[in-house]
Amino acid sequence: MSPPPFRRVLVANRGEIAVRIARGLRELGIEPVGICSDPDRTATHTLAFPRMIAIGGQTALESYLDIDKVIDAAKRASADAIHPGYGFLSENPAFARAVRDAGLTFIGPTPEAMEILGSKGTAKDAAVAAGVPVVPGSNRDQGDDAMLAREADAVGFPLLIKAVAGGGGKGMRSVRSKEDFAGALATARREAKAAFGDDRVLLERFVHPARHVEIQVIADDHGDVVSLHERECSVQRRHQKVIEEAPSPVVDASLRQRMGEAATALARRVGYRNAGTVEFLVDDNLDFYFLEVNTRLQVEHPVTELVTGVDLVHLQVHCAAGGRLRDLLGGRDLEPRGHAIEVRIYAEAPANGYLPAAGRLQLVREASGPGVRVDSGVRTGDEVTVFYDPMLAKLIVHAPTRAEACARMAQALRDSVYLGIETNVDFLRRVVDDEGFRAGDLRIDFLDRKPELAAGPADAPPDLALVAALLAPLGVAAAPGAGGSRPASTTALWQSVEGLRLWEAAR
Amino acid sequence: MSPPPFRRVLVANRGEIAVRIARGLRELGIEPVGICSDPDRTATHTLAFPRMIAIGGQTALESYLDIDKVIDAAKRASADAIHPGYGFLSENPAFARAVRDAGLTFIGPTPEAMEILGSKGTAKDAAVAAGVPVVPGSNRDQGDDAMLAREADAVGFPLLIKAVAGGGGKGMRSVRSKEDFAGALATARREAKAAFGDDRVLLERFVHPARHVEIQVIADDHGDVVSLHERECSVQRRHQKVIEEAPSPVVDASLRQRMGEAATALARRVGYRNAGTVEFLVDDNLDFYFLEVNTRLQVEHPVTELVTGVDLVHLQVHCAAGGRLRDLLGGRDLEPRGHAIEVRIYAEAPANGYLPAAGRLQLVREASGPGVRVDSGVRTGDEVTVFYDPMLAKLIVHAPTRAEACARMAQALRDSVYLGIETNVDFLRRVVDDEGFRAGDLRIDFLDRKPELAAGPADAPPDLALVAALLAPLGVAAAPGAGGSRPASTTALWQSVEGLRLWEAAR
Amino acid sequence: MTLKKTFVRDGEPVDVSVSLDAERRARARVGTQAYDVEYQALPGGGVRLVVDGVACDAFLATRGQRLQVRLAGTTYELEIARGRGAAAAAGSGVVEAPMTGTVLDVMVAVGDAVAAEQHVAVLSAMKMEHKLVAGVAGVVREVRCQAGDLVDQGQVLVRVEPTPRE
Amino acid sequence: MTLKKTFVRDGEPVDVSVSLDAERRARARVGTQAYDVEYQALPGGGVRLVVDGVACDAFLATRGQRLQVRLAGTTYELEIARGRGAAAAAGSGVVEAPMTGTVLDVMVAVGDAVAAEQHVAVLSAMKMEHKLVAGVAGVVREVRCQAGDLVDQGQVLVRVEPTPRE
Repeated sequence: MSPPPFRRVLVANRGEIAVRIARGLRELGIEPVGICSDPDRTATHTLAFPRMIAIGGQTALESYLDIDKVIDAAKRASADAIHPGYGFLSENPAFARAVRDAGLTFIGPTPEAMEILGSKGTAKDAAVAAGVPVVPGSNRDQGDDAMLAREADAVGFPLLIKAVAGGGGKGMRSVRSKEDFAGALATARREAKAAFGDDRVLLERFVHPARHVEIQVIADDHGDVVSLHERECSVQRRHQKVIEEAPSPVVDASLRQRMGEAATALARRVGYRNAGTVEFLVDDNLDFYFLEVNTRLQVEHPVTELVTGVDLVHLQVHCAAGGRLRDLLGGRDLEPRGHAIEVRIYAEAPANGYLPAAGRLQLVREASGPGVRVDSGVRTGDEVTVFYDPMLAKLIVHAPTRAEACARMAQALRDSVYLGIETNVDFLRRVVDDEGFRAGDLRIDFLDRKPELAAGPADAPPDLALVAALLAPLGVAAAPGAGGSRPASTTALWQSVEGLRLWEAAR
Repeated sequence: MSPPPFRRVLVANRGEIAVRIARGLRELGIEPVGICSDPDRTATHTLAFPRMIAIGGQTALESYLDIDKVIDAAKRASADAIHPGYGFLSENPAFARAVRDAGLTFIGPTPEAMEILGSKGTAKDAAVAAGVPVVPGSNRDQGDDAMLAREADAVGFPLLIKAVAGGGGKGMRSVRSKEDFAGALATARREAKAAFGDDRVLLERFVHPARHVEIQVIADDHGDVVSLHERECSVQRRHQKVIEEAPSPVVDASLRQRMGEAATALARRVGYRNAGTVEFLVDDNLDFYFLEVNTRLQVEHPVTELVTGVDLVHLQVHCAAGGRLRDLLGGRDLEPRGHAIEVRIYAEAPANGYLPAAGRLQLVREASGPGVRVDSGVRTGDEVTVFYDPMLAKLIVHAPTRAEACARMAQALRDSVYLGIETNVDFLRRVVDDEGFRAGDLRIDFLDRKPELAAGPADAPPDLALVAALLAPLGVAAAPGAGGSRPASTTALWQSVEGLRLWEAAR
Repeated sequence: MTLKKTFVRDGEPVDVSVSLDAERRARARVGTQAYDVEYQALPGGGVRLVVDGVACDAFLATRGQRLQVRLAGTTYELEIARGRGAAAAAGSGVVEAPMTGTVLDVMVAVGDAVAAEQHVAVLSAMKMEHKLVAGVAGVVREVRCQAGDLVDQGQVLVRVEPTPRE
Repeated sequence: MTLKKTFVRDGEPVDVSVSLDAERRARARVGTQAYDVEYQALPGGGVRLVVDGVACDAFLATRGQRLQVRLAGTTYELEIARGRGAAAAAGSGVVEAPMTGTVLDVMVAVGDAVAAEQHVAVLSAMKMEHKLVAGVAGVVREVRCQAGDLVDQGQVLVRVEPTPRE
């Protein structure tokens, strides 16, 4: 094997993606260096690194979003490069520039390309220039709400308000009619300001019904861009993806090629480098419209890895070090093989408007088995705080066919245990078991149209659940270190369950 | 999805393969039923089944090898079919016939094909008739040792003595010269008798140096046979595979096609059904010679699954239920993609002639991560007994290239913890890190020629290992159920480490 | 040894008792139903239950004042009866912070009449806005927060006195 | 609090002490070397050690009379010094059953002279035959088994009195 492209790389992130990138770096012979905020000092991701830099701070703004602290950590660790992961500073051109100015390599696109694509307005202009179809709309926000209201009339209702700097559904609002516009605009601006420090928005025709289909691209520093095909991400709640899959149930070879060509044309147009994702809406005529570009590794990148056989983190690192795609991928068959599905396991209450949950994970047991991958950022005993995104782990399956992948996912969700706080695990299983989902009949309003999936069944707990509640603490006896033997008395075990007195000895 | 091909299937096995088959069945909507011997009543595989039949007995002969008990269990469970796994009764035609006679489906080949292929003599005849090249040798043992000694002279030394009913290296001996023949023959007969109840042997020219390369085939009940390509299994100790991979570092598309055609021709010749493996020796001219057919799922089947994208257990079940390969695999690209490596984690002492070890697994932590699969049959606290095979788990990796797969495997082995008994984990890592292994320069005497890999370094434990021995029991505090907090006193924890008093409080 | 507990199910108290009467065997009673259960501790916590020869795995945790039981791949929340006639007080007029966050806005003042499900405050947490509603129709009697306050999960923000039902 | 233990390394006793002098920090001494170590319990057992800013994970178990420590992906067997001058008795004349199994053959009788590494018995276990050898050259003083015996792991099968070294 060729020598490692870097000696030491700082991973400027937390949670599952920090763990996943650390693994990828170690496999390349590169020493990964991690960072952590104060609440994260013993977080699960810290265990993935042989070297951690505690950067302090509680909130994201005080820690993972603090450019100076991150650059300083990289210098203290003598890192050669920084991998930003997703979220946090990953799409911040000022950060990419600061990394470059510090003499380090940013594992991602150039700040120039990020600037063009990071603003939805200039991104759309670039798409038009590259001949990529776009959604009609208005993308000139000068902070004048009255002017925007007039533009809204021109675009027509229903429409979407989106944060210019946005992503992940933050600062995004759909508006059904003119009366709701002003209120929705104010909320969107407030959320955008809080999340991105930039309250500018754009307006877009609400293409409906539509699917969210995106193309993964990878570009080297020598002008070569390769499409790694589509992911279908139509199952969304609150404008955030919950379930992603590859290939899309509706994308055939011809559409795959056209969308891939559009995505790579746009990437070439802006001089894109490294991994990126071009998002499209696909309507029921299978016409596609450019949405935006995510200039980073996506949460959902594993489904692409599983069906194409590439390792995106490895590719990112090699490309950042000047590697050529024709050496890295030359001669490889990259056509999608089999079917992969990812679900995002969140600490949240689907029945309560997907309200995020916080608290202590008292018991975590991950699914496993052939074709099952868990990219996890938590373990038993972890405290889920309000400071960061409530995603706990990603559960990903790969199987020969979509039907088998659905069955495998349903089984893996049954096998998954995340207790102590509310999670969406059972909700995800209801979705995966849903007839419409099994049929691949997906649109971005899929979950809105099936509120019963979030609500869940009103079934009272069966008798056995009540019996289990009394017997389950006996299982603590089998914990590692306890010797696996049955306890002489179960009293202590019962009392150990978080201070609740559950039983009384019979007289 | 079509209705499940069976309602309930008995898995007549234990350990990792019982777990793996149970998962595959559940994904097909089939209820798996397990069996267990007396020492296995709380074994890890029992947890993979919603329904267990305790069949009693201690030794394999009294339990998993007892045809009547297994058939009886299947009837008690109202199973429709039996999956035999590997080992035990899987290649026993009398068992396959008994299953059929009981009105159940045997998930595997017909007893007739098993009989032809199960005896190395008739298997070789069938290979010759199918136009498949074979190793020169003598395959007519009537129990007359003196006659065999004369045949040995005719075959020439070095030669191999193999149990006619054999497999897995049991009852196999290599003989370098005439003087050693009688002793080796007696040992081989004794082992063959003990392992298979049949002490007949055959003699074969010792093709040397050679690689062990095998072809996975799958056949339906309608005459269709498909090759799923080769696995390279040259890294062997005591004639048993330790590391397997796909594709083979030396098999190119042309050789792959010729070996695949030879394997499927033989399968067709004997009316083969279901999954099977045709083993070949490949010499340094890349000529190949038929060795034997394994009429069952192989231990090493996962590497084929990872590079071809099929699920062999699913295919076995569908084929046993009369499914057609053209429906199951039609139109699918089955060419090997990426590279997969499997290592077998054994309870054994490589430095001591790979002597099997028994005892309690005090701590098990499995490797995980993208491209890492663990097919495991053990967990923390399990007792590894002398009654069964000492394989604990299989660690399998899949990566875009062989070099990346090696790096991933080395990392995964570092991450694997199996403590309390001696295992081959560090030995496997030394092999995977070996220059010759990395170069793919493999022959079946690979390990014999590198005894330093089994011996291991003579390094004394570094200072930090001694410090770790004093500090590691503090980790017990983080066990689930213990609340994850630091204990007020570490005394109890130290004393809990298996009764050893490790420390004294300072005066 | 017998374990006993009273749960609340569908608003009714249910008495559950489990007698551990032999090696890994238990006799369970739920209301008037009786079950023979075998049980086995699972590695890493939890218990395997076998009823009529069929096994399923159960895991337990607490969530606030309730229990979470994951049984055969589904999680149930169990309410524990507290004292006599425990199952009361649903549809409360107390508006609590569902999670730690910052109050963005309070839309009501003391004395205001509110309808059930009416928005009374907006909380910002985890970078999203969450609208908090009154659980019952009634009159606002207390407002314990103002915009900008950082509030803890479970902290009472607004108290509504329910309109008496006719 | 100070943890202390004497190990045997390369035949020499090594004193190890670890003083837990602050929150998750320890001062370790191995022979004459001193180390500052941070430590953190790992989920599921084991401990993470940080020395000079670099972390590695360690896991501990016992194997017979020894300790197994897995450190940074390599397992070491540690010998614990027992009493004064503990490190003795290597290359023993005691032939023990390395695992539970059946004795197939005993090739020596009391009074036989044997060379080091000479086969003295054959054990069948896990369906394989294992040849047992004398650890030292000497004279057989005891044979405690015969063909057909089921023997336990660690059971003494043959005792050889070593030839005194010149």
